[in-house]
Amino acid sequence: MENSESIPVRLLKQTGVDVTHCYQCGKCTAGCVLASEMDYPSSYVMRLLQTDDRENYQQVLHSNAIWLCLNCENCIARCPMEIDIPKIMDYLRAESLKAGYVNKKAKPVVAFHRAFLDSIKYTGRLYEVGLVAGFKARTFRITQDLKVAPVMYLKGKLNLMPEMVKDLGKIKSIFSKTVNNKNRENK
Amino acid sequence: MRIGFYPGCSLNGTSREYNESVKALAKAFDLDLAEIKDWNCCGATAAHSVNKDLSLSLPARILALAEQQGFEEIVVPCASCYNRLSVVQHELTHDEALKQCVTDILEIPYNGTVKILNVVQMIEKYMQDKIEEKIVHPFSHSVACYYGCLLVRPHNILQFDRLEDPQSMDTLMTKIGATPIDWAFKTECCGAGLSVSRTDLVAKLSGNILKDAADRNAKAVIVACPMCHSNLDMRRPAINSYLTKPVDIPVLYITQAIGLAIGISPKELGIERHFVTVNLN
Amino acid sequence: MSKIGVFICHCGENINGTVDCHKVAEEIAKVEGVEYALDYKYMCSDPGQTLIKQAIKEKGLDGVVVGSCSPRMHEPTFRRACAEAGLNPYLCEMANLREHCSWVHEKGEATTQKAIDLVKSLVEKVKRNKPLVNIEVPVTKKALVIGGGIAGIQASLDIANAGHKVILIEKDPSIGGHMSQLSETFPTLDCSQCILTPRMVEVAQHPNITLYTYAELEGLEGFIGNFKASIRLKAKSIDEKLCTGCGLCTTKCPNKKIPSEFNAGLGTRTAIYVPFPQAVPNKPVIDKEHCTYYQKGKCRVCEKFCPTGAITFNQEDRIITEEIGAVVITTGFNVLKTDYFPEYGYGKYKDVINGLQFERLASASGPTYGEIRRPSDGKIPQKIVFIACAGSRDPAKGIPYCSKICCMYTAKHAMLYQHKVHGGESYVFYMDIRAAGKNYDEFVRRAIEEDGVNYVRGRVARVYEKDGKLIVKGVDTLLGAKPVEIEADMVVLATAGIANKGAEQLAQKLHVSYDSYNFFAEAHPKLKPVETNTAGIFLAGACQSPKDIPETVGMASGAAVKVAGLFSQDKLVREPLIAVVNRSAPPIFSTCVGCFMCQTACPYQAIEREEIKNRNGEIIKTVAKINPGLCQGCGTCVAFCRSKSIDIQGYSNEQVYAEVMALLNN
Amino acid sequence: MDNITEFEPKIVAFVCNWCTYAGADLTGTSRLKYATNFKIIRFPCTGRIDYMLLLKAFAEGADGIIVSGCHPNDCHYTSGNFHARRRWVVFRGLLDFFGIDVRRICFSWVSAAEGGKWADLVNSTVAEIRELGAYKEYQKVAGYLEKEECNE
Repeated sequence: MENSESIPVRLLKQTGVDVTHCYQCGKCTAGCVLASEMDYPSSYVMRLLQTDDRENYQQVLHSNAIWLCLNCENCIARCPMEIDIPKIMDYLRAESLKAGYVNKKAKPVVAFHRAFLDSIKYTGRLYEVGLVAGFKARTFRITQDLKVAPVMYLKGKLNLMPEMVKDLGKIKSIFSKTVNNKNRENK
Repeated sequence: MRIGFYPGCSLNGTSREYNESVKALAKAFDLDLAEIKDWNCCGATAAHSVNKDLSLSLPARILALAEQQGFEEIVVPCASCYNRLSVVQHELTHDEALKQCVTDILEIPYNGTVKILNVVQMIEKYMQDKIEEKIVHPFSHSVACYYGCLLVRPHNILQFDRLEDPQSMDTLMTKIGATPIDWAFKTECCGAGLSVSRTDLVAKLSGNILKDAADRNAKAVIVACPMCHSNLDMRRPAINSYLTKPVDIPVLYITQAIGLAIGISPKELGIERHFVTVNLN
Repeated sequence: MSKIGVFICHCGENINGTVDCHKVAEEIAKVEGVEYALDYKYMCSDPGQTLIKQAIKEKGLDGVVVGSCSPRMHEPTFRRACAEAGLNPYLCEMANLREHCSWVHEKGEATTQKAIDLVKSLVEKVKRNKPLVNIEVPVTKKALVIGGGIAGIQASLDIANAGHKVILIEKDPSIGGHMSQLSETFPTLDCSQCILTPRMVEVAQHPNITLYTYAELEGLEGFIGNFKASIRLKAKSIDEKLCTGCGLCTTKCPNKKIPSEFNAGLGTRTAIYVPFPQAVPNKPVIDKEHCTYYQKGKCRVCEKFCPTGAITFNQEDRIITEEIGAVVITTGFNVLKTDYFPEYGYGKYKDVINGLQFERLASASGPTYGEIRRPSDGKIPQKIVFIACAGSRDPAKGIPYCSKICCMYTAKHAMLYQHKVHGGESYVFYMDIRAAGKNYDEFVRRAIEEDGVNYVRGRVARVYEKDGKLIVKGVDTLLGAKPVEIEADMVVLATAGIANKGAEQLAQKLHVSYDSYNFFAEAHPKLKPVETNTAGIFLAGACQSPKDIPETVGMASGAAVKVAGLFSQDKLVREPLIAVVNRSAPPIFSTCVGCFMCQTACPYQAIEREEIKNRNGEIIKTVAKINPGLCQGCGTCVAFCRSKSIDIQGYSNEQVYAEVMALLNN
Repeated sequence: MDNITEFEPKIVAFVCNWCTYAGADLTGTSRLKYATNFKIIRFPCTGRIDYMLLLKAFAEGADGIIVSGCHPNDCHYTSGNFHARRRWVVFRGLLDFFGIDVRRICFSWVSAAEGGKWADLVNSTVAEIRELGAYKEYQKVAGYLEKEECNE
């Protein structure tokens, strides 16, 4: 954030989405399935971003909302100004992570994403047992889904051994060139 | 003809019955689905929630592999994968620079020429005109076709069906003798990726969906997305504890419904893998 | 060898303060061809003008240059002076020594020198000026008004009352337009029909107005004061002379299930019908598309019952042509249908209606005789939701503009609902309340404060049906974007106002421009709101952009005055500063090669093709010809002409080249 | 000409009657000052301005030229300024070929309300042309024009 350009301008450059287009009709919020759960519903987030106020911006990065957003794209589907809110949300999540601003309530969500990506990183495919294990390890929710898992196993929905992508090196290199690449800004 | 098949992770795990039923259906309509060799995960919500480049590279690799292995068309049953792959293909076709930087990351050529089909499109393209003649047990139930978010949105990219109140699944259901109901939650999100991390929210969202379907006395919910299925099916205990009045309405994949209608055995379609037991008729 | 007179004005100290006017005069006197030069304190004053007149007479000047203020200020003054002294006014030019010299430069040599150069260059121009005569075109004092809504009615009456003939054509079987469909009107809540129908009758009875209903414009040619319009009179299948308008046929017609246009689809009509009881003319027409006889070849019930034998099935469309001097376009607008809104159910919910349909429900002449009842089951809605900006200000839906009237009529609707349904609950979802107008905002406040309408600031994302209720999912953006869900019995969409169907084709027939939404374009957004860029064709009402009744009526009267003004002259006199295609003796006739690039450049369709024939009537060549009635003198064609065959009077190539050269060679 | 005194370029402005000419009038009525070495020629519309005129001006010793009319969509004749703009785009390309520095011609929109803008435009142009120095090559152009004229 060292550069002097305004927050809306930076968002435009980084995501191609112009938040100044939002005229606060609220249609996105009205249609959002999780609006009532969010600390700042989508249209509110848009407003905070428009203000070009550092504090407001950090408020957004701190918010729970950006992690609750399901990217179901109801909002953009109905937005009269065709503002790609999910894209903004993606960007904000990444920024929130980088800045270490992740909202406490959102920790489990982040933990899940992390566990998910680890699983891919090491096997190339999603290894659900590993995923859940990793998730629990991160959140200490040892007991969660204890009832579900065995049934899943019985129903043959769980592989105890992970599937592997043969060319794992390639997957690892993808990761090292993206997530684990500090000097690459998200474009 | 030989068509590429990208199962995606969940179809090899939690949603293998979807995998089974797709294959069973393909067999019945002698459609040659060949799995893309050495495919990887598309990254799903997690990837694009955390890192843009990653969320582009993972699907791009899959598409590149498909090209390498000479597929012109690939079937992607998982709505989430379908959505990711389509979106990435669209973004890369419309941004040369991005395409370049992704191919650099991949180190394999990517042209973005592969045509991506979701399950409904596959059925529409290769099966629908043959369905009627194959029917042995008409699927004569009132059903709620649940499209979810990722099948129809973003519309400008997917260009699949209409945005609000889509019809394609309903049309297919009528072909197998079912009566699709007109309901309100066709494209409302089920909670998707929050399944594990925020089960409470998933219970609420999926609960509202099932409630509306039940209120309008649908006898089954038809889906085309493993995430929707696992949320509506596997999360049923949580859902029912959220709903005051529990619902026991089963959730079937569209491939299973059609499979049953044309006389494929429930076993072959993996019906018994569901948490919510399917006892129709 | 020309004899130019140069007159340098001091304009008090305005020019003389920084320019040595006397020196200018002296210097100019030395220029070849300048017969006489002097400077004077106030050239525009009477003594000043007298100086010029005398000089013209005594010295026999054949050109005049006045070095003074901007020609935009006094050119007419000095040209008149010249004319009075017997010199052709177009042989007088002005050098702008004030705005372009004395006022923008400091006192000094350079400034004076510039003044000299400016005057010199105009001297060189004037040497090449040609005497010009004003253009006179005759005027046919009869106006064509297209569209019989309130705008057309008002314009026709005003023109007719000014003593001129009017032809009013209306595509529907009756005049009245949208206003006749309205229940009550904001901000006074007086009954629309009560104030409109007397005007309709007046139109029908006015001796100066010829009314053609069920008629459409086929084509228009000619130019200001001299148009020729061809009009299609659609077959009504009845003999209007015999028909008494008893209406028996409309009661007997077996085909009763046709959705009524007048009731916006909420009521039905018969195949032979009068759109509404107060229709003008109050005589039926047969709608061929729905008439069983025209479709299936048998029925003729109406014919059987008609006491005067007025039914004439064999009637054909007729095309008539009329000579007219001016046109007023008053074709009005339309509103989006509810099926335009996927998120509100693709129009599949009967109880989601648009504003016009609500007007019909609220109107005493409507399908429910003024009671607010649900189209689906006739129940009185206890909870009603109004959604403003349905389509308007929605670029995603292709309508970025504000429809202007919705805020007001929505407030009116909510008010009417509260008045008619006691204890009913009404909600209005809005983005902004745009109530600019006399007593408008007060009106909206009244709806909120006195009638207890609940205004919620936010858009509605979707509407769906559940257990006979319409679930409206909205948001209150004033409560930190709090989702709001309302179980309504009825939803009214204030759908966007759009250009009327066929507007584009009509604009092309009339050669007037229109915007990207097919609304007709005014000549100037501020100073020429009722003119089009085609002389003699005027605009009024919602065909130019959505607007309310007072505005429409005002605009209609404005257009009428323009027409009356035009008709007040027997001949139109215009400055002759227009383009001409050169003509020369045979065998060349003209250097024009007939490429007609000019035609593509001309914004006024002023360039015609002229065939030059020899004695035996064989065509030798086709060349361009400027229609002096249409040409506005922009000169674009001159710059376009490859063979330099077109020139523009007053700014001819010869003149401007001379001007440039003189300006640079001092 | 001694090099102590600053070079005073000759600049001609080709303007339309309805917007820029009126704008320049406003500059006067608001008493804004600009350089004297600068003269305006009035046209009905920028659409009328044949670019041969510009070449003529250079041939006659102009060092710089301004062409200015109504803003897009404000043209008194609805589309004259658009024609002018298109013609300008084509003409630019030829300037090199004529050996005329593109910067010597300034194409602009000045409305009847923009007296201030006009003053700024003039002053900046004068400054720019001073930078560029006198236009010497015009004989070439003149030669070219002669040929043109006899072709006609």
